[in-house]
Amino acid sequence: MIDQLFGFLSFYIPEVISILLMTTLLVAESSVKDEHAPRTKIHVYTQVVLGIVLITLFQNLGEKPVQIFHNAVTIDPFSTLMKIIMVIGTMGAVFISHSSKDIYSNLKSEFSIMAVGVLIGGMLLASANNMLTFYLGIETLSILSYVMSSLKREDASSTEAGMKYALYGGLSAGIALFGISHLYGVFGSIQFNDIVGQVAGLQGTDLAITLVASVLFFVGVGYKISVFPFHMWTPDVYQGSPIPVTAFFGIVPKMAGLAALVRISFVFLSAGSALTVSWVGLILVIAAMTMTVGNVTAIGQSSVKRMLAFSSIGHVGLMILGVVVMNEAGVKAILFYGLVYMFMTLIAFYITSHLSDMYGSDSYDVFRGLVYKHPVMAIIMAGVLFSLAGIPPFSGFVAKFNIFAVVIEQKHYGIAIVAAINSVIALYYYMKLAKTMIFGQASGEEKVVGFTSLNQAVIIALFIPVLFLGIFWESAMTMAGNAAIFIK
Amino acid sequence: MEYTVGNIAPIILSPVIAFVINAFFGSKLPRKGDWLATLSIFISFIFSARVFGDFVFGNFATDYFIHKTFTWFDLSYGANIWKVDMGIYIDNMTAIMLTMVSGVAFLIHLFSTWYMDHDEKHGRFFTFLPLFTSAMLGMVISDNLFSLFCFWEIMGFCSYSLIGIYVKKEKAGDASLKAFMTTRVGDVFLLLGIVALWMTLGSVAYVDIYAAIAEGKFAGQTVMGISLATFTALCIFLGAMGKSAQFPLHVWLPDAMMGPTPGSALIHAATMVTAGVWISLRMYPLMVLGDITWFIAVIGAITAFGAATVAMVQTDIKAVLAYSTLSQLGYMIIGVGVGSYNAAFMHVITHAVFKACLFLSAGSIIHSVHEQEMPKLGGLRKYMPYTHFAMMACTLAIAGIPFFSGFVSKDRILGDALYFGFMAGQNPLLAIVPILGFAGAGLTAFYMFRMMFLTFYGENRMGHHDSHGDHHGHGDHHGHEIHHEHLDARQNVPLLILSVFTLGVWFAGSLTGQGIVKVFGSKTEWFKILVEAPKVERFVNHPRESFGSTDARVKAELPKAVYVHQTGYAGPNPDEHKIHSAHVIGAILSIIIAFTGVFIAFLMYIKKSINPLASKFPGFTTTLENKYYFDNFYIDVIIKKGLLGLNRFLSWFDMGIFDRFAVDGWAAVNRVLFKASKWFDNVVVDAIGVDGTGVAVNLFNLVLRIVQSGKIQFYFIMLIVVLASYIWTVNI
Amino acid sequence: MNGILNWILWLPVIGMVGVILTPKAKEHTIKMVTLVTTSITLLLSVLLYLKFDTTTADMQFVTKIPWISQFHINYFIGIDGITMLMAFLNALLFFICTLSSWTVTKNLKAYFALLLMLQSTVFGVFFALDFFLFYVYWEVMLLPMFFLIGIWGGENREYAAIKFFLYTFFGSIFMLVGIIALYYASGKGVDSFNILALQGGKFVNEQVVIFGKTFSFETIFFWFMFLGFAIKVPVFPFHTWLPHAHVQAPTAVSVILAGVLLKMGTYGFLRIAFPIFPQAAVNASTIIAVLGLISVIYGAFCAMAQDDVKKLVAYSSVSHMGFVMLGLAAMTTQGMNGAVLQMFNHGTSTAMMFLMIGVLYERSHHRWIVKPDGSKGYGGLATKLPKYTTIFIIGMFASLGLPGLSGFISEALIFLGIYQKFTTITVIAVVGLLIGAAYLLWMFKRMFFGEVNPEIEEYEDMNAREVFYMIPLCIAVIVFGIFPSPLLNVMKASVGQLVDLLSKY
Amino acid sequence: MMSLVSYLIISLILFIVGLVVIIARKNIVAILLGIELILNAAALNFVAYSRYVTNNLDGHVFSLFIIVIAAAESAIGLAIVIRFFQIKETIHIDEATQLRN
Repeated sequence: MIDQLFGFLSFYIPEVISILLMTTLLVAESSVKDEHAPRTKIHVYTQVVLGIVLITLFQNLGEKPVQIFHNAVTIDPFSTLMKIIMVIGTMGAVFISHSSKDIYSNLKSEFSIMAVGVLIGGMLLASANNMLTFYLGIETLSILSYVMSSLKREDASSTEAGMKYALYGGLSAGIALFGISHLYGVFGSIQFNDIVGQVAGLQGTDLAITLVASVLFFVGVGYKISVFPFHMWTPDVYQGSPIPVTAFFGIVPKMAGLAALVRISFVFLSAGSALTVSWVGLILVIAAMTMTVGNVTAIGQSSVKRMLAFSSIGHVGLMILGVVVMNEAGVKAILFYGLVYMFMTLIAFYITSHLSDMYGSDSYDVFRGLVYKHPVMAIIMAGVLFSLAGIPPFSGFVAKFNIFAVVIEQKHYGIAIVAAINSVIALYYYMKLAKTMIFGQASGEEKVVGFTSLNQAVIIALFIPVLFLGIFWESAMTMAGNAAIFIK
Repeated sequence: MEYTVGNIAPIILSPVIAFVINAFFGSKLPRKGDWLATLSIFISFIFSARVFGDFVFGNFATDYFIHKTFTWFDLSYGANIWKVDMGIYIDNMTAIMLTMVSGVAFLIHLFSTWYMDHDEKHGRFFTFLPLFTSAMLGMVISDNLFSLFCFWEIMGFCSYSLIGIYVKKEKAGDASLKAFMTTRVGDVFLLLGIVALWMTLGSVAYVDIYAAIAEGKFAGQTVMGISLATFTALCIFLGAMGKSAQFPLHVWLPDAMMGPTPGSALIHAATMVTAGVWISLRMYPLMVLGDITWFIAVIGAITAFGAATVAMVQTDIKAVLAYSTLSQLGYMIIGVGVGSYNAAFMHVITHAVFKACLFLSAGSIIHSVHEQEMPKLGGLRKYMPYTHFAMMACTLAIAGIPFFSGFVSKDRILGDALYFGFMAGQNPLLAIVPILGFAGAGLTAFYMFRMMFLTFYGENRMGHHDSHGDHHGHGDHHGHEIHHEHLDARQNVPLLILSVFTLGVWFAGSLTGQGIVKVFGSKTEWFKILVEAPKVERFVNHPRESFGSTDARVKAELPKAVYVHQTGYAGPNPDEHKIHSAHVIGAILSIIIAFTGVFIAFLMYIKKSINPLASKFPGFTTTLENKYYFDNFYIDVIIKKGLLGLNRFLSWFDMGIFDRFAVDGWAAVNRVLFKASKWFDNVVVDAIGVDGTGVAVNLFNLVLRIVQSGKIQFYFIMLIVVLASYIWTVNI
Repeated sequence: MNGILNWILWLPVIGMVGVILTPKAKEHTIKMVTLVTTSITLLLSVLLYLKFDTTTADMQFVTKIPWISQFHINYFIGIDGITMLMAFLNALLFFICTLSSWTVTKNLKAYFALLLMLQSTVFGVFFALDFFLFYVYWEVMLLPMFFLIGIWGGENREYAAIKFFLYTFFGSIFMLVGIIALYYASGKGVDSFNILALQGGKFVNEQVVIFGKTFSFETIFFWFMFLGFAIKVPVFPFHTWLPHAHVQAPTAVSVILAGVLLKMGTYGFLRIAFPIFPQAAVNASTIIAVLGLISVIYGAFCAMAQDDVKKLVAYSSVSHMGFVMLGLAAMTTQGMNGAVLQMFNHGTSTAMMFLMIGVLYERSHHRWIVKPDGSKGYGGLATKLPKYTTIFIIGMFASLGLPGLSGFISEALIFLGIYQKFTTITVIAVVGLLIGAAYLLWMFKRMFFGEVNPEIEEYEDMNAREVFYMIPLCIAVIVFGIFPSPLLNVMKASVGQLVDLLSKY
Repeated sequence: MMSLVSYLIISLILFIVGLVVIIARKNIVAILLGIELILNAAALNFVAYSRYVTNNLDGHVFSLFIIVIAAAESAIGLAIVIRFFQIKETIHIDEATQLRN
C-alpha cells in the first residue's frame, strides 16, 4: 500500500517539489527581519527550484501516460506540457514581481508564495482525472488568485478587484459544483474514466439532466479562462491587480483552465452523442462571441493593461476553437498556441510594467517614441504586437495558422471567417500601440530605469522563441503532437 | 531596282539618326546641327527619288505594288500563332507621296536654317523636325494600319513639341495641349477601328483588308449593332478628321500656328495634316463598303466653306493661311467623299507645294519685318520682290486660276462633286456639297487676294498704328524701318523652287510617254494614269513577300499603264458622259467664280470702292472673328464645366464619401460596437441601476429590484441569464 | 546553377545584416553597403535573364527543401517567364531607389535596412512556389512597408501606413483561409501547398457549406483570393488606400509601391487565382473586366481633378493597373501578354514619374500644381530645368502610351485582347486613353510652360547622380517601346500555357 | 417517507435562494452567505445521490471537501471584505464600482 503510494509519488515529483517550495518559502519569509529588505535571495531560490520543477517535468514528458492515486490524477504528456507552460509563466511572473514597483517590497515573497500556490492548483487542475480533483484544482487556483489580485492592501481598486473576483469566482464555482453534483447522480461516479464509457448510452431524463448539468459544469472552467458570458470580471480584475499579477493571471489560470476544458470535453464528447452536438455548437457560439467581444472592446481602451486583458480574451476565443474539433490536431494547436501566447504575454507585460513603473501610468502615451530611447525594446515590443496580431514571420502567425487549419479541416468555414475578421480588428489596436511607439515623438530623452541590461537580456531571451517558433516550428509541433490525451 | 532593306531603310532612318544625334549632342555641334538635319532629309529625298523614278518612269502598270514585311514581334505559343508584322507597301501613290514629303521637307529645312538662325530654340527645332519627317515618311510607306498608327502618333508628338516650342508663352502651352488632345480624340477611335479590323480579319495590312473586302469577309459582321464595315470606316475616318482638322475637330489647327513658321509650313500645311486624307484614300474601299462616303463629303464641304468664311476676316497672315489650309483640306476630303480619288490625292500634292511656299513666304515676311498683322503691312512688293513673286504664284494656284496647279486638282474635285451632288441620283440634300464647294472656291480666291493686296500692295503702313489691327496687340512695331531684303539663298531658293512647281510640271501630260501636253485639266495628265482607287479583287491571295526575297513579278512582264477614268473603285463607270459634262461645267464654273472672287478683293482693297465686310455685317463678322464660337464652346462648356466638373465631383466623392464611409467604414463599425458595449455598461447598468427610471421599470418590477444593485451583481445576472439561455438552447 | 535564385533572394538579407552591423555614425558606409548589395542583385538578375530558357513554360532555377514536413510545407522557389520579368524589374527599381534615397538623413541606418528587407521579401513573393511560403512573404512584405511609410512619410503618414497595412491584411487573411481550405481540399498530400500542383482546375466539383448555405468551392475561394489580390492591385472599390499611401510615402517607397508591389496583385491572379480556379475565373471574367474598366475611367477622372501632382500620378496608377485587369479578364493571348507587358512597362514608366516628382520635391518641398490658395505651384520649369524637362517628357509620354515608348504596345495588345471578348467595354475603355493623355498633358502644361515662376528661380537642374539613375529607366522605356520582343519572348511561353488552360473552360 | 426527489427539490430551492440572495442583497457579507447556500445545495445533492442512487462513498467524501473549501473560501472572502470596509468605510456593494472603462 505505502510502497504503491511512493511509486505513485515518483510520477508526482514536480507537484511535490512545488509544495515543498511553497512551504519553505513561508518559513523563509517569516524569518525575514527587516520587512522592507529586498527579497533577492528568496526570488533566486524560487527561480532555481522552479527550474528544477521544470527539469523534472521535461523528464516526465518522455514517460507514457499513467493514472495515479486511484485514478484521481492522470500524468500524460498533454498535462505535462501544460504544466511546463505554467511553470515558465510563473517563473516569468516572479521575475517581474522582483523589479516591479506594483508589488510592495514587503509583499514580494508573498507574491512568490501565492504564485507557487496557484501554480500547484493549476497543475492539479491540468491533470485532474475526476470531479473532485477538478474541483480542488479550481478552488486552489481561485482562492489564492483572490488574494493575489488584492495584494495591494491599501489600494482601493486592488481590493475591489479582489472582492469582485472572490464573489464572481465563488458563485461560478458554486454553480459548477451544483452541476457536478447532478452529474455524479447521473453517472454514479466522479471518475472521468467511468463517465467516458457511459456518455454514449445516455437517454431520457438522464440525458436531459446531463445536458443541463454539463452546462453548469462548464461555468467553472468558463470563468477561469474567461470566455464570453463569464468574462466580465476579467477587465476589472486585470486592471485592479498589480501588473505582475495581471501577467500571471494572463497565463497560468488560463492554461490550467484550457487544460481542464480540453480534458472534460474529451471526457464528455469523445463519444459522439447528443451531448457532442450541443457542446460543439455551444463552444462555437462561445468562441465567436468571445473573440468579437474581446477584440472589439480592446479597440477603445486607453490603458495598455486593459487592452492586453481584452486581447487575451480574444486569444482565448481563438484557442478554444481547438476544442471544437475534438482531435489530436486540435490539442496540438492549442498547446502550440498556449506556448507561444505565454512568451508573447510575458514580454508585453514586462515592457508595460517597466514603463508604468517609470511613469506611474500604463496609458498609450508612456509608449510614445519608445524607439528613440530604447530601439531594441521598442522593436521587440512591436514584434510581439505583430506576433499577437498573427503576422509572419512571428510565431503568433503559426499558432493562428494551426487553429485555422484544424477549424477548416472540420469545414467550419463560418467560424473561420469570423476569426479572420477578428484578426483584422485585432491588428488594428495592436498596430495603434506599435504606431505610438515607433512613429510618435518622445516627449523627453530620459532612459527608462527599468530596462537594466539584465532585464533587457531576459526580454531578448524571451523574444527568441517568439521569432524562432515562427520559422522553425516543426520540432515544437512534434512535441505538442506527442502530447496525447490519456483517459481510459 | 530591288526593294531591299538597304534601299528603303535610309528613307526613314537617316532623319532618325539626325534626330538622335541632335537630341543628345546637338548643343555641341556647330550651328546646333541644323546642317545635319537638312543633310539627312536630303539623303532620304535621294532614296525616295529613286523609288519615284523606278515607279513613275518605269512604266509600271497603275496597280503595280511592292509589299514586303518583317516580323516585329511574335506571340505564338504552341497551337495558336499570332505575330505582328511590319513592312512596306509601295505603289505609285506611295512613290509620289514619298518624294513630295521628302522634297518639301528638304526645302523647308533649308529655309529654316535661315529662318531659325539666332533663335533660342534653334537646336530643339532641328531635333524634332527630322523626327517628324521620318515619321511622316514612315506613315506613308508603312504597309498596315498598325504601324501607320504608330507613326501617326509620333507625328502628333512632334507637332505637340513644335507648337509648344516657345515654352515661355502660356499660349504656346495651351495651343500644343489643344492640338494634341483634339487629334487624340480622333486617334483613340482610329485605334479602336484598327483593333476591330485586326481582331475580325486577323490582319490590318492594306492588302489583307482589300482582299477581305473582295472576299466579302465583312458580310454579316457587326459591332454593337452596327455593321463592321460602317463601324470601322467611321472610326478610321474620325481619326482622319482629327489629324486633318475636319469640322468639328478643326479647332486645333489655327492655334497650331504658335510654332515657328517653317514648322507650321511643314507639319500643319504641307504634310501631317494630309495624313487624314492619306488614310481615307488608303481605306477608300472600306469607306465605300461602309457607305459613309456621303458623310465624308458633307464634312469636307462644311469644313471647306466654313473655314473659308472665317479666313475672310483674319488679319494675321498666318491665321489666314491656317484657315485656308483648313478649307483646302476640306476640298481633299470632299474629293474622297465624292469619289474623285486621284484628284483628291493630286490636291494633296499640289496643295502641299503651294501651301508650303505660302507659309515660307509669310515666314520670310515676318522674319524680315517682324510683323504679321496684315493691316500694319502693305506695299512690301518693292521691298521683297522674290517673296512677292513666289507668293503670288502660289496665291494664283490656290485660288484656282487656270495654268496653275491648284486649278487642275481642285477643279476636278469640284467637277466630281457636281456630278455627285446633282447627277448621280443621290439624296438631293447632298447638293449642298457642290454648292458649298463652289462657294468656298470663290471665297478662297477672295481672301487669298485680300491677303496679297493688304500685304504687298497699297501704301506701306508700317510704323504707324492702324485702328483695325490694334486689338491683336502685337508688342511694339515702331522703328522697324523697311529695308530691302538682303538676298539670302537659303531664304529665297526654296521659295522659287516651290513656286516653280505650282505650274508647268502638272500639265506635262503623260510623262509616261503617251499623250501630249494638254491644258484645262485634260484627261491624260500623267498623274491620273499613275493613281487610281485600288481594285480590291486583285489582292485576293497574292503571295506574301518578306525582305530578302526577290519581287514576285519582273517589270518586263508588266503591261503599260493605260488610263481608265473612273469614280469610286468599282470598275468603269456607266454614265461616263455625264461625268465628263460635269467636269466641263465644273471647270467653267470654278474659273468664273475664282475670277469673281479676285475681282471683289481687288475692288475692296485696291480700288477701295467697296468697304470691307466688317462695316456691312458687324454681327456676322464678329461671329466669324470668334470662329463661330467653337473654341468657347469646347473649352468653357465641355471641358471646364463638363469634364473638370465631373472630375472634381468624382475625386471629392472618392476621398470624401467613398473613402470616408465605405472604406473607413469598418473602423467606424468597430468604434460603434465599442461604444455600444460601453453604453451597455454605463447606460444600461447605471441608468437602470442608479435611477430607477428606464424602460425596465414598467417591464418587470422584480427584474428592476434585482438589477438595482450595482455592477458586480449585474454581472451575476448576465451570467445567469446567459446560462439559462444556453441550457434552453442545449435542451432543444 | 539554381544557386543564382537563392542568391538573389537572400543577398538583400545579407546586405541588411551588414547595414545593421555598421555603426550608425558611418552613414556613407551604410549607403555604400546598400548600393553594392542592390547592384550585385541587379547584375545577378541580368545573369538570370541571360541564362533563362525562353522555350519552355516550366519553372526554372527550382530549389525545393522540406521545411515543415507535417504540413508538407517546402522552401520551394523557382521562376518562369512572368516572374523573370518581375524579378528584373524589382532588382532594377531597388538599385535605382538606393541611389535616389541618397539624400535621406533621418534614421538612415534603419531606412536602408528596411529597404533591403523589403527587396528580399518582394523577391520572395515572386519566387515562392509553395503556397505557405508565398503567404509568409506576402505578409512579411507589409512590415517594412508599414515602417517605411510610417517613419519617413509625409505629415499624414501614420494614417496612410495603418490604412495600407490593414487594407492589405484584410485581403490576405481571407487568402489564408483559402490557402488552408485548398490544403485540405487537395487531400493534405505531399503537394497540397505546392502552387503548381494545385493548378489546373482540380476543384471544379467541390462544394462548401458556409453559414448553412452550399456554394461551389471554386467560386467561394476564387473570390477570397480575388479579395486578397484585388486590394493589392488595386481594383476599383478597393483602391482608396493607394492615394494616401503614395502621397505620404517617401519617393523611393512610392516608386517601389507603384513599380513592384502593385504588380504582386496582378501576379497573384496570373499565378494563383486563375490557374487554380479556372472555371470560377472564366465565370468571373466579366465582373473583373467591368471592375477593370471602372478603375481605368474612374482613376483617370479622379487623376484629372488632382492639384497634388503625386496624387495625380497615384490615381494614374489606378487607371493603368485597370488596363492590366482588362487584359487579364480577356484571357486571350494578346490580352494576357499585353497585361504582363503592361505590368513591366507601368513599372518603369510610373517609377520614372515618381522619381521625377521626388527630384522636384527635393527642390520645392511641395507638390502643388495649383496651391490651395489658387496660385501656381510651379510654372516655367521647362525654361529653368531643361534636363529635367526632357526626362520628364519621356516618362510622361511613356505612361500616356505614345508609340515608340513602352506604354503603347502593352495597351494596344490589351485592347486587341479585350476586344475579342468584350467589345462594348473596349469601346468605353478608349475614353480612358483619352483622359489619360488629358490629365498628364494638362499637368505638364501647368507646371512646365509659361513665364518662370519666381519661386522656382533658384532651383538647380538635375545633378549627375539624379541623371545617372534616370538613364536606365529612359533606356528601358525607349528600347522596349521599339523592340518589345526581349520581354515578350521571355513571357510568352508561360502566358501561353495559362491561356491554353483557361481556354478549356 | 423522504425520497430522492424531495432532497433534490430542497437543494434546488437552496440553490435558487442562494442566487436570489446573491443578486438582490446589497450587503457583501450577505452575498458571501448566498454563495455558501449554493455550495450547501451542492453538498446536499452529493449526499442524497450517494445515499439513494450510487451506493458508494464518493458523494460523502466530496461533500466533506466542499465544507472545508467553503470555509476557506468564505475566510478569504471575509478578509477581503474587511479590507474593503477599512478603505471604503462600508460594505455596500454599490460602492464597488470604481473599476470600469
